Amino acid sequence: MGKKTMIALITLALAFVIYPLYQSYNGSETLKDVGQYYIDNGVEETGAQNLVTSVVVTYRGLDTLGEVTILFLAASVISFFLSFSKNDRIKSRSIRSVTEILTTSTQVLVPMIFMFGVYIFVNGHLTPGGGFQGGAVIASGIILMFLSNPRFKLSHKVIQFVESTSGIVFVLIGAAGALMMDGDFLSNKIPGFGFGEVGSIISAGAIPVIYTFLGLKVGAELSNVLGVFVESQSEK
Amino acid sequence: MEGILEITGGVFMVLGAVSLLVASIGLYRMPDFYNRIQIGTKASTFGASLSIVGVALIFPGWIPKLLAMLLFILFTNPISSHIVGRTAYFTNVPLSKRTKVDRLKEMSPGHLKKVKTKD
Amino acid sequence: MKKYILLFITLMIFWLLLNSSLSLEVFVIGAGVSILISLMFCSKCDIFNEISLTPKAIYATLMFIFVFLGALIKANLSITKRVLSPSLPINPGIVKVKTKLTSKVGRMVLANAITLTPGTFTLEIDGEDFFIHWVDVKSGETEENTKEIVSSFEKYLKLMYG
Amino acid sequence: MLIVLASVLGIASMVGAYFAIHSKSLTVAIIATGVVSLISSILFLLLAAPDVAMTEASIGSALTSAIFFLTLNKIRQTNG
Repeated sequence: MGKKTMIALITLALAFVIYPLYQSYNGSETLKDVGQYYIDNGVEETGAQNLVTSVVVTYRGLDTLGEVTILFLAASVISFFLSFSKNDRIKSRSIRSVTEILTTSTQVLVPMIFMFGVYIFVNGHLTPGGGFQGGAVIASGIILMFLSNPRFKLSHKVIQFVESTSGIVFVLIGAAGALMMDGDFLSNKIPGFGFGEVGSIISAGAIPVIYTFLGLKVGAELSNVLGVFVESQSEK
Repeated sequence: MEGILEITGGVFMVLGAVSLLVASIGLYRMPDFYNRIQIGTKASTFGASLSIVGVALIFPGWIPKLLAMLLFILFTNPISSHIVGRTAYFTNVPLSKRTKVDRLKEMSPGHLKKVKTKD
Repeated sequence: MKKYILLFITLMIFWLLLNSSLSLEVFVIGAGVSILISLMFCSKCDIFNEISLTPKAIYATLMFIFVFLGALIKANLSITKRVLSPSLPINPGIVKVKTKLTSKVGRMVLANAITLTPGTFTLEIDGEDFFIHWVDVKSGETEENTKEIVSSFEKYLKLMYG
Repeated sequence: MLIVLASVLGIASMVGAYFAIHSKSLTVAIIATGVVSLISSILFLLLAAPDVAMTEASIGSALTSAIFFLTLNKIRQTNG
């Protein structure tokens, strides 16, 4: 029996096993208790128009802190391993000259892309999006800068400063919530942060502030990964 | 009044879709990479713009965001296709046999100067 | 100084379009972010110095937009005709044209406009020479092609950016 | 109507995944992975999850492809 026949037989067998499962599956019509709670009380309790954000930043804020930590660890490990190859790096490399259209348009496009990233994370509590998405958009602006200028180098000092400062501020805001709201770590109801009307840009308490720092942190980490990759390139 | 706006918007969106359809037929029929990229850029930009105009007529509240989208598409699409086409030419993607003239070949190779990055 | 202000205005317009709101908070936050971004990037945004905002330039901009939209529609009709006719009537080729524009923005806008209109597409820029892939080449002469492809846009771009 | 669109997109992403696995050239494979993430971001949008769709579009098709290309370049240099 050929390999292909075996594969076909295994696929058929799998289909026989899975089809009954698919047949008897019916999706849940009602939400689980937790989901229903978020929908009923989310807007009232957090003031955020975008329910996803209120879950990500407030109700499950601790998980978000974990996610950011994982991203930080990934970025650190990548830069750690790629720094091994730095020794055999050639001091200069030659690249085909960049087209004039790209260098000209980058001067307009990169600020616009950064603005768009900032828009996404500042409006995270109103429209879809938030810190992670905005950070990724900012990192894609950095790709454009690398493409348009072969001599471009990320300043590691700036990246590290932005990254660590925003991480610290994120935790500090969470701790402030814990101190002022009797034990609610990462609560968004902190006195001093604006609680405007639901749907306006200054609303939802600490959520926009947290998302801003989250966006800066994610953007800095992803840019750092890219920068380390580009720096480790060499052409012989 | 609202009905008229919605119908015009629908007409614009259908025109955009037709333009995208023509683009895909063109992608299939054209003989080489450079002609394909021609069709790709133009018709997709035009189709996307028409669809955006259609949406703007149906939902007037979204006009500012749609305007930003339209400007971004009109600005970035030609740049990306210029870069893709240029890279294709300099990595020796062949031109079709029907090509009449190639003035770029006459250029001295000196303009492809390489840039040294200092460390 | 001029370039900072122009980049700031561009970013601010973009921000207001995205937010589609004119409330005070949106305005203040946008202004703050725009100032920060313009300070961050304006060491390298010299192209904004080339933009002039005289009435003549604004008139030229409006005219350019009209000419460009007309050319865009014409381009798409002719391309549609070519694609759908059974014999596929194309004469592709790469031609050379010359431009008198010296400003970087003007050249970029010209290249983008060429890419978006009748069967033409900018392949390479080298000094004053533009190398253009054309679906319907009539001759290899630089002067004729310049007249046909470039001059209708160049007239207005010359006024806009010098 | 929606289910037809979703099925077409699903089939398209399966074709993309096939190319990503079986194509001879690694460049084509990387582009195919980018296409798969782009299509899945549209599918997320159809499933009413715009947040996830935005993340998928920017990270999956832009950043990951860029990093894959950089890695490919690096591998080619070391292997000559």
